[in-house]
Amino acid sequence: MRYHFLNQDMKEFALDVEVNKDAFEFTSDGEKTKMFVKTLAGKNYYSFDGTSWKKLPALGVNEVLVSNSEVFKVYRGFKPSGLNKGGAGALITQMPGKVVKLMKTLGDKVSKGETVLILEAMKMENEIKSGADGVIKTINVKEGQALDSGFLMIEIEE
Amino acid sequence: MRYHFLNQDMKEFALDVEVNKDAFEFTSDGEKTKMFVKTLAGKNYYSFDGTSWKKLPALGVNEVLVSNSEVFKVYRGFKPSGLNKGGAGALITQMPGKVVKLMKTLGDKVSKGETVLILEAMKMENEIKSGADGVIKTINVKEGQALDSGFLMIEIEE
Amino acid sequence: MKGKRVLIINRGEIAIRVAKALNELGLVSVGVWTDNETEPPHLEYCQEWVHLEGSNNKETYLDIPKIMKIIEDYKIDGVHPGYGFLSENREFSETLAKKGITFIGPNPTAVYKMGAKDISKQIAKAAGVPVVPGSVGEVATIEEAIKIGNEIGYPILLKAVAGGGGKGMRPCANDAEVKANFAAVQREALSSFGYAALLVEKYILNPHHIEVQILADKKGNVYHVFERECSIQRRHQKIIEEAPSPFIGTDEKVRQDICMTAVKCAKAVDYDSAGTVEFIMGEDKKFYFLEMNTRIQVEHPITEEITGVDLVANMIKSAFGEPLDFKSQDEIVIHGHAIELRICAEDPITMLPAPGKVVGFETTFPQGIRFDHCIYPKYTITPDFDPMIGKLIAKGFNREVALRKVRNALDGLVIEGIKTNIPLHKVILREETFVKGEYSTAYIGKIKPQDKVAPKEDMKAFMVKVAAVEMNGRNS
Amino acid sequence: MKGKRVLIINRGEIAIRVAKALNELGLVSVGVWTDNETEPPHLEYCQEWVHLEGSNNKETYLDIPKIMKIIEDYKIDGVHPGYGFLSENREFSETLAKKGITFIGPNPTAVYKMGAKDISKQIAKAAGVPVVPGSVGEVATIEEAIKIGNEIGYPILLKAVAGGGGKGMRPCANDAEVKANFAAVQREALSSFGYAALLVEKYILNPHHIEVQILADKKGNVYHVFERECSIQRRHQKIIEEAPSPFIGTDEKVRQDICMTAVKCAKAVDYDSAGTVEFIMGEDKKFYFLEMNTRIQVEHPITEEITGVDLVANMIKSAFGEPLDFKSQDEIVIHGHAIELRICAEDPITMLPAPGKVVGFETTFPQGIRFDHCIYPKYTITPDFDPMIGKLIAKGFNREVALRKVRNALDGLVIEGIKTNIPLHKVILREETFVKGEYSTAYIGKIKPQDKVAPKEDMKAFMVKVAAVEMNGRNS
Repeated sequence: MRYHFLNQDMKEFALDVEVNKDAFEFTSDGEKTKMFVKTLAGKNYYSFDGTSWKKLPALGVNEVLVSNSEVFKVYRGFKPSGLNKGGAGALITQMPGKVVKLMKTLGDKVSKGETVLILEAMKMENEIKSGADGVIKTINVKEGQALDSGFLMIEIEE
Repeated sequence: MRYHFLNQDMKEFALDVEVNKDAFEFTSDGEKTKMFVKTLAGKNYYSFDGTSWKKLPALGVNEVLVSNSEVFKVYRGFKPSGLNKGGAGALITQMPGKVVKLMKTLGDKVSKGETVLILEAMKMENEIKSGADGVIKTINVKEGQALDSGFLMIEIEE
Repeated sequence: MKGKRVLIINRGEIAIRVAKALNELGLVSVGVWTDNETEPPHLEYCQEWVHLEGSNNKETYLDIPKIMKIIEDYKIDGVHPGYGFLSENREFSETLAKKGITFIGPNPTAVYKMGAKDISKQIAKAAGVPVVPGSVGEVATIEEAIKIGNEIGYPILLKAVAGGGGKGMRPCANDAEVKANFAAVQREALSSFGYAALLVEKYILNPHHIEVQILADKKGNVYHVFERECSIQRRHQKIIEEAPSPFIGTDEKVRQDICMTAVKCAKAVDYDSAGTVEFIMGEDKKFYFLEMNTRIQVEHPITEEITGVDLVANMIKSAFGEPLDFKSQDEIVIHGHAIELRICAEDPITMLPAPGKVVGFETTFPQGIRFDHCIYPKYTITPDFDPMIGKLIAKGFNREVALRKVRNALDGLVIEGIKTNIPLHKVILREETFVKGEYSTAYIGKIKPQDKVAPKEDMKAFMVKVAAVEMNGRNS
Repeated sequence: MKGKRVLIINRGEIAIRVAKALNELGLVSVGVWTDNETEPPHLEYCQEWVHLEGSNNKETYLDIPKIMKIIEDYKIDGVHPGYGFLSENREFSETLAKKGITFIGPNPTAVYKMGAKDISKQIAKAAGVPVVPGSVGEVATIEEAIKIGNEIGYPILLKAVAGGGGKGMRPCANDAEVKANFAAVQREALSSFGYAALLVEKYILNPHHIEVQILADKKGNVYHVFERECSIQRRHQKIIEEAPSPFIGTDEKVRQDICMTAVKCAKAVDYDSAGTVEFIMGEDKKFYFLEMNTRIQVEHPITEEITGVDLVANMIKSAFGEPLDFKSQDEIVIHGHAIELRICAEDPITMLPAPGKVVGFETTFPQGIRFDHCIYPKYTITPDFDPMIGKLIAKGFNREVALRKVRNALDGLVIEGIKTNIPLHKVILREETFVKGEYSTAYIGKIKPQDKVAPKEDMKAFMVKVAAVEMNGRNS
């Protein structure tokens, strides 16, 4: 099983894992790492040496994985082909938020750097600007709508 | 759905429950009681009036149900026919324990009140005595064996 | 008081804290849910659940007529506002008073007097409480500014009247610097706030934010429950608090002085509930009144931990005219040390809010830890609410023990699926000046612990996350 | 001390408590699992897990050679024995000492001296500590018994030398009663223990079991950490403990006296760890030495709660020669009140052990509750181990607050699938003499709270259980 991780800057890396009953074998950059796993009193534990154990959180399968300050999209077992569709003309949410105001409608001309919509995330308003000169091709949001991270809000045809 | 409860003294009662999405309707002795249920943040709650709510424990289906000092066998949806097989000649565990010593072997004659085996429950030894005069017909345990509550240890043919 | 029905018009961890106290005291805790938070974890502790219709704060937690309707419909006897929302709203407390509903907080006059910044300063001054020295009203010219600078002593701060958030203010160490900066600050004030008027105020170097907990009954008895140091701040918001203050340390004279000054402030407005008097303290340990918060505060647990006083329960008792747990100031003593870390859904480096959905949550704590929170697996932190999702509190026999415990607890706190400031706290708790307790409100800006947070964990951490997902799938 | 590898040769809640302290102090906690408990919850807090082969206590927690083998194989530096098992075993502590392994407990000589009842009494007497007055050795005749009765004052107790558990003992109020009972007690002694010899001892009416916590380092510093009252007992085992003692109350003279007497006892055996000196106290507040327990005790948390002293962490520090958290007796003060309820898997009416499998477990606690336990859904309580599965501890500003909190906490503690003494505790916590704090060790026998426990809950409780099963099935 290969896990693909892709961060907000479209940088990616992969981690291979071979799942066995009592141990996982990871391969990263050609280097192998063995991890022992155990279930005890309804909770899961891991160990890299077979004697030192730590608890694993009950982690639901999720498309997003956070590591300190970086957010990764996770693809389990496959690497989607259209990964890089998010060009300069695609406005994608970087964090969950709510659409406060749409400044443009379908077919409007926009220039690079122009504010296209205002997104509120935790009491702060963020102006979302066009990354390219072009025409609004699709609008997938409406005012007041709450959005998850990684949502394609607007597409601009260059 | 009818629940049958049977305590250690073989006294029984039943509770009917009609399960709906947001409410249960119980019938006991002809009297109806409505209970509202709700799931919130991964936990279950109940309410008899629809405004006052209390948490339900995540209670696994179990054959045994404890109410203060009484232990009930629970039968969900059916009432087994052979419920009263436990006559005076059937030695059934009243609590979990461990067989310390078997005093008799198969075919031995025993008289009412005679100690047949010694059962240890939490550091205390209990002498299990025959409830009837007769002959040991079956022995389902061996020394050192740990037993659950309600286990038929020995049968005596009167 | 028993059996009284109390509406908690708040959410999150504080709603849980209030419900716990109500239940314990034998009152009926009534909680609300809204359309933008239909499964709030605080209902777990509320005996009754009411739907507060609406999908934003204006339509829900801030809508006084709607709340008054619920109060009538559900035969509510009292209201606990928590913190934020309507907790310091004069109109709300007055409306409740008119309807004969008990507001679990101070009387409306105290809310009003302490709510208006200029009035509260005047009251403090009149009561003989020191306030930051400075100009009375606007300062029009350089000469006037220099005159005040010489009167109150340098350094001073030139500050836009309309200012805030660090913009439109510059410190000046002498007459020459006033001359050099005056026009520039005026220009900044004009461009930032559209209003050029300036104030002059004593500039306090490396200041400490120290506040005193007040607890008062309805019979005129006002007690202090000692101080808290809240100098670790980002964007003027606290992220770590301690009690007692390591800066005051063993200086019992200063401690007595600031605590009794706070009592004086509270008495000046006939205060009759739990509240907090905030001070700024300079390196010389001189302190000045900032404001009074007329509500229970986020960081109240550290005071509870070191004094044993249940602030929330006593606040409720006070509101219903019941006697407090103590009869004299002497009964309240400091015992040990407590530290609180605010756990926020935010980027640990930029410290900006980062809402999202919790997909994993585990705690493995040592003895002596209290975690006031509203987190559960699948909990969604929406942009509508405050990013603070929990408070990790450690109590120890002394500061060293508390620090050891909170450090160990932090290592055992796992929240997956969202960015949190846990990595930042881990850096701060091992950083030398913090460990020594030698920090001021300049800490985050000067020491920059955020720069020591690795943007990304090592590969083994990713393996652990992958294993967690795989094992979780296996069990369900 | 950091990095030292410590084997916890115990299980259940105390293994968890010890592991927490080790982790917090930066040591490596090594836990064990056995063949009759393959998934012990204490491993959750242990950093390393070792298999201790065997399926009964004799083959596992009591098998010294097997434990020594593990110590060697796993490069263990120290051992924490918890309570019970090998915690007060002279051979074990001596074997460890010979191998240079740190025993987290007192020196072997102290274990030995306090372990033998007759030796410990002699030591106490020699140190000037009062012991229960009575005969020196066996009493052969009625005349001799009457003589002693008149010397030490009536009432006296005629007691089988080999006695215990309430058998073979009778109180006598005067010479006539001695005459009437002497032969009967001899007969009882002979039939129960096979040995007719008798002792005479002062009979203490309505006695209180009061014990004093000791904490000592390896440099000769011995401190007391105040007293606990443990008079609520069944079958001579404690089920509720309080600190401070409501019977001593505000009598600081008696408190000082009993606490300093305990220090004297501890010093008499060069005590150098955490330990407890147990006393019996009469209605006249005169107290007599009973025994010294040379280990951490079940009820240590209430002392931790009222003093802020982390007993387990300090016990570990002491064992490794580190300084304790304090430097003088004055630093240790009582602050508030704490109550502990032992939650046992037992019938709430007969109070007999009732092992089984936990099928549901939920807690909804107020603020200020500590629950030291090893319970989880599906946890099986086997007949092999102690029926105590948890300790519910409340701390409050005073006794009234602690009582309020523990009562509310108990209502929020749900354990399904096994019998527990929770219903019994609910009765006791609302029973008048307990609420007033006016009880002695005669409480359970005289007041009989067990008689007020309903054998079966009402029909609604059954509906709740049925709903819990149905809803649980729905979610999974």
